[in-house]
Amino acid sequence: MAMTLKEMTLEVPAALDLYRRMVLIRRFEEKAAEMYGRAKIGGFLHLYIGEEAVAAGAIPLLEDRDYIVTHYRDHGHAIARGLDTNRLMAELFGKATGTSRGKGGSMHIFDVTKGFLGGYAIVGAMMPIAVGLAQASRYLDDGRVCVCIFGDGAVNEGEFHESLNLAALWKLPVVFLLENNGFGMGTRVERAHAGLDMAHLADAFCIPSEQVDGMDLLAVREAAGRAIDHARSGEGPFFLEALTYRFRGHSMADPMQYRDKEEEEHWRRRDPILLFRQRLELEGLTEEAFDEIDRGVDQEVEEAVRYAEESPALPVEGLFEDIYEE
Amino acid sequence: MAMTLKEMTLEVPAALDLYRRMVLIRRFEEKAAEMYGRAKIGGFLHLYIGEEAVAAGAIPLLEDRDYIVTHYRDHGHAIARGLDTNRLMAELFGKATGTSRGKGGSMHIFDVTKGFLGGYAIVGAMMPIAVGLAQASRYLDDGRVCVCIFGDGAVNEGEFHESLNLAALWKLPVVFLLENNGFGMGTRVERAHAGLDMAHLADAFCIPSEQVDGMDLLAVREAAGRAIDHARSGEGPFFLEALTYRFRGHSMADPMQYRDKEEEEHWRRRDPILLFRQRLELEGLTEEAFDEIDRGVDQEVEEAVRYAEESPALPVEGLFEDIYEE
Amino acid sequence: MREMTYRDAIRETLRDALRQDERVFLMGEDIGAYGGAYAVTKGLLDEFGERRVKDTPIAESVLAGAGVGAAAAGLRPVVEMMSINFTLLASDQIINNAAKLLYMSGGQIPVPLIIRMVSGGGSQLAATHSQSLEGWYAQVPGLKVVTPATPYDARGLLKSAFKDNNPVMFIEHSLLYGLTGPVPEEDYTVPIGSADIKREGKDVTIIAYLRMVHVALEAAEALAGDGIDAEVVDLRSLRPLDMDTVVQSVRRTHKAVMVEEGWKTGGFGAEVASGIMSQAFDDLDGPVERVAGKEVPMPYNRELEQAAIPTYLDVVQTVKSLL
Amino acid sequence: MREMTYRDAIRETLRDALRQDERVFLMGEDIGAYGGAYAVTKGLLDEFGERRVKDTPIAESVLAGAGVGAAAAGLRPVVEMMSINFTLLASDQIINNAAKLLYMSGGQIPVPLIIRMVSGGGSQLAATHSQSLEGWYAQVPGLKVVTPATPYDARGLLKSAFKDNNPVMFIEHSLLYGLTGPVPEEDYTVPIGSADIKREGKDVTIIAYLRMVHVALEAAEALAGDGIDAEVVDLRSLRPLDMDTVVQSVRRTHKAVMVEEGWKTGGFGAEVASGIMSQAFDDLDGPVERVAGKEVPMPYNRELEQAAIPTYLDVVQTVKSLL
Ligand SMILES: Cc1ncc(C[n+]2csc(CCOP(=O)(O)OP(=O)(O)O)c2C)c(N)n1
Ligand SMILES: Cc1ncc(C[n+]2csc(CCOP(=O)(O)OP(=O)(O)O)c2C)c(N)n1
Ligand SMILES: [Mg+2]
Ligand SMILES: [Mg+2]
Repeated sequence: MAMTLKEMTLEVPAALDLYRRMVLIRRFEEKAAEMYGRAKIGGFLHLYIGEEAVAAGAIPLLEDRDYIVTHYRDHGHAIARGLDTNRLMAELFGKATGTSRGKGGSMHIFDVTKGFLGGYAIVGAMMPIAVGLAQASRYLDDGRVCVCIFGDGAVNEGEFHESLNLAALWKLPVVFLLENNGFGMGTRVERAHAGLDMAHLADAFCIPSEQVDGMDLLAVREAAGRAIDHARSGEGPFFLEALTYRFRGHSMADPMQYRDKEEEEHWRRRDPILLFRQRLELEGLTEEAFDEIDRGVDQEVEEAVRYAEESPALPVEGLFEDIYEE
Repeated sequence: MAMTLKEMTLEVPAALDLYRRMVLIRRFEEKAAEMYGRAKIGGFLHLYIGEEAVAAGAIPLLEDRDYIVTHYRDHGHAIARGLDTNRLMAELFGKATGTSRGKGGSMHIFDVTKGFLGGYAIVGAMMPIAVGLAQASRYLDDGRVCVCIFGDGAVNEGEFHESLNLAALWKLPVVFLLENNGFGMGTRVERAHAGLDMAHLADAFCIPSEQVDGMDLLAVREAAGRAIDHARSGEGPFFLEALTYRFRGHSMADPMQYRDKEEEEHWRRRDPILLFRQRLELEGLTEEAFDEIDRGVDQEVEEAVRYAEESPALPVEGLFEDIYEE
Repeated sequence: MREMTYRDAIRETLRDALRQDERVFLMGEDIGAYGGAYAVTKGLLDEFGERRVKDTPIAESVLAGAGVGAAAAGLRPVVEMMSINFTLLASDQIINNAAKLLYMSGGQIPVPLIIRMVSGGGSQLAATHSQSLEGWYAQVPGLKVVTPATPYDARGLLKSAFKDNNPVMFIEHSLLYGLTGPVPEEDYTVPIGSADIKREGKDVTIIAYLRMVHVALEAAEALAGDGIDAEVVDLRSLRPLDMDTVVQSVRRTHKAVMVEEGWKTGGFGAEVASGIMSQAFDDLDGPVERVAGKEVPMPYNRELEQAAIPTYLDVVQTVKSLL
Repeated sequence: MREMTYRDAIRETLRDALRQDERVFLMGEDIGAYGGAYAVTKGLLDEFGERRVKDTPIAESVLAGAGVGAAAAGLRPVVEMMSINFTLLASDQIINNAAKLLYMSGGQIPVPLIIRMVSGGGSQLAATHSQSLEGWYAQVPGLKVVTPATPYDARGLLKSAFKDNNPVMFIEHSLLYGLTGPVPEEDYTVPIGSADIKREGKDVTIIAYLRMVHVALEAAEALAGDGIDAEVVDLRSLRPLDMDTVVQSVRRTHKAVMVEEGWKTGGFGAEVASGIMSQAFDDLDGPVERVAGKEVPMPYNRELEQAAIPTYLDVVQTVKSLL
């Protein structure tokens, strides 16, 4: 049985803030999908919808100085970390006011002021980077932790193995946060990975691990707390697997013929926003509180679109900036 | 307690043949080292001396149709497989009569007529090849097994992970044979690998595994028999780790400052040839039998050197052959 | 003649090979249940089953290496890498094993392997997903590299690749998949290593490959409006490279412009330019000029991306600078 | 001036950086306890300890990527890859992360990383261990690529690399480690992106880099015996590439030969040749000719290997063919 909010030392306002982050991720992405349909956004767009409890459960526990690296499915992590939604939407629109001045797009969100060291579009490629960031922390003894977020598909890449080993060998402060949403593109986990349980791979490097219900924000928060504490303690990495599901296709182009409606329905009944809302209702929160959040979020998202729309794009000379640092 | 020869259904002549193979590997390489000193052999030369029981224990159990791939430390495996020592020495000398016409050298021994699909000089690079060979076996249902030999250093490469996963996922007939000789170049296993036991990595993919004393030919033979049977049964790969030690440096250039004499002495007392000889003496074999083998081996090695010396090298036009197949 | 898309031409050829040769099988990421990242292999899993059409984990190195191993065992695998960008994770297997096993074994191990992938940009996929790296593979002895620009060439070159006993890098372009063109019903092949004159002309030779062939053709049309008659040579293969066709054309026109999508410095176009100079120096009225992608990591923003990829206007301008 | 080997010049510069800048640390396979595959880092573990000189597992991808990550966090890592051949296992991290983070982040993340390795052949290490792949990295915007040929340049360029805030591929040649040359006691740098005239001459320009500089100098000596006065330009950096120095030389000599150790087709020398043609066509008496490695996987056999690598005789012959 999970703990009550109080036992988790989570006050209601803080809980509502986490709820708000989930709703903000959801609405932001729904709007992004709409804008993609209207060709305001191009390239690949990977939605996080359905997985919000993982980002909102884990990331707010980090300190300001900490690092995050993640995959291309990165809006949720960026929003949970508190990146400015105006600049995020502007990035998706390819504008000069975007987080990467419109050069990165949806798959490459960066904000160094928030320790957000990037979305990475090459599957698995963020893992060695996480090891390097954590090594720097250890080298400088500056107490920073790096959370490294990746999907079940990335587990089968060689870099996964190399990174776990080196992080464990050098006792680096990395939280490996696996978002197991059951699929890598159209390939079900069981058809891509031979093991019964991916956490066994962590065991093999003597990395402690936990598996958690990724639809349950509080469960994620609890486990992530332990994971981050462990990493910060200097005892080396922690491996946390969140079981979750993406409600939408892999990207906007996905024909979605590899899974059936029933399975989707099953998971949608466990919508992380719904579940957490029910939980908060038990704490006595009423419709009004949620409505207020919804209104605030809707406004923020509308404002983000307006900001993005009205922002200028880089002039063409901008093409040649940012290649080399002076 | 290990079994007696009889219990292993190993007749004395067959046992002597295995003994002979070990001695042949040893003498062949001692001679190769001498020839390297005399600049008859160039490039990198990695000696297998000390590890002979692994090759001689495992490889003779294979059927003619089976495949072997291995690393650059490959003379032992080639000799255990019965490749012609004349052609092997000729390859080391870079001659046209060599197994690769002098183009491969010590690190790249190939003989397709013996299913010996190569020594690979890039650490870990033979593992995906093994997966592909085994996949072909399964595709053709031709009953072949592939033995894939690699070192403890290769375990930390990403390809190790990718290969174990795919072999397990597709239930391919691969025996992953890890020669754990305690070092990758000058780096001790504990300084390169975070796990306590490399076989745990196999567990994570549900690959059965065993660890065996790699200095004890009979122990290797027993375990390898089980491994090969398992792979051939169609139930997927097997992971066998042999604990062994190289008596010489990593290659001829090794300054050897990373390990001490005591450790070396400890292992030399467990010289696999010595141990197996003692074992055979228990079966009643006398000095004469061993002397006869020694003489035969010496002759074979001398003959190999003579053959290599007298063989022609490819004419320079040979440079442009073997790049493309018609 | 029937018309067919580039995508369908490739799919039909894969299907033919699967039907005709039991040694042929496909493997790659999401080629089966998902239908292929670019829908090229759509329907093949249903028709041929899991033995012949194999989805793999996301693990490019073992994917390529297993292709090499299976080819070494006598099969004829087709490995789909999705994108040439992802081959960076498999480049050791391609360059050190696929390309060299025959040589390192002294001729014992042919590797009849086809590796398919898209190259190039233009879809706002940003820096890691928009590169044109085929020139690197084209430098490697032991590999063949083909770059079809039309449905006809795609089918003809793929047929040749299936008859070839060497590793062939089969490079496609995602912006060409929807392109329609004539494809004969009857059997034919396009030989690997033969360039093709896609448009005859007498005033200048424009050399290109893959999608840039169409940019070159567009430029030629525009130049025709100005009375300039451009010849367009499609390299079709980068290795082996058919310099004869290129040089003969330049001998007639005395001027040449090389167009490629990738970065200029060290681009494959430098090889073509330097080869022309070496073989036809005295026939040249001036230097062979090069149009290439801007030397930047590809930006996501659409206008910036468009500014980074050569257009027909760039080609027109460069041609005119020669006159 | 004191004399020093190429190896010692590099080691001394690494040592200086470790002493002067706490952000600098080294990591790589066998750089510590073993002393470095080529003994370059010998003694540094003893002097600086395991925090600053880190042996790593054999895992090139995480090695390179961790270097990028540590650089992104503000350190100045030096990653040793032993051999450019092994960078194939790390090429995604180098090309997609090291080179592009600054751009993809819109200028937020500089990557002050040095990656050291040897390139080239000549030691009978056969096909997988004898390649010259620096030309590929030299094509990538975001990277810098330097190729010192002398102890002086090795030290000077490495000093510059330590001052640079971008990823620098620092390419060494194993056959140069024992080479001795003058190295000033006082502080100096060699700017990245500046070619150097290693020998002045007026009849022909020979352009080379890394070990081939010495082959070119040998050729120039031999040519001098025949009354031909060759100028030898050492590129020193491939990216940025100093074409000015090259072109100015060619404007004086009117003839040029490009020498490189790697394979010809698609080799970096094509860029130099095509660049000369484009910038100095009217100054040229004839085509820029290219001397390069034979297009074969490198064989083990010594004589075959020697036949595959350019020698001064090849250069002499090519120069004479121009006259
Ligand atoms: C190295 C590499 N291979 C293939 C791809 C194409 N690709 C993009 S996302 C993806 C699936 C990744 O699945 P997973 O790691 O589970 O993350 P998810 O998308 O489910 O969040 C694939 C195959 C890629 N981007 N990089
Ligand atoms: C990819 C790659 N990295 C580095 C090397 C250099 N190298 C050659 S052998 C070796 C050590 C390998 O150790 P191990 O796998 O334990 O085999 P052993 O030599 O002990 O038999 C290294 C680092 C290489 N050949 N390939
Ligand atoms: Mg997934
Ligand atoms: Mg070892």
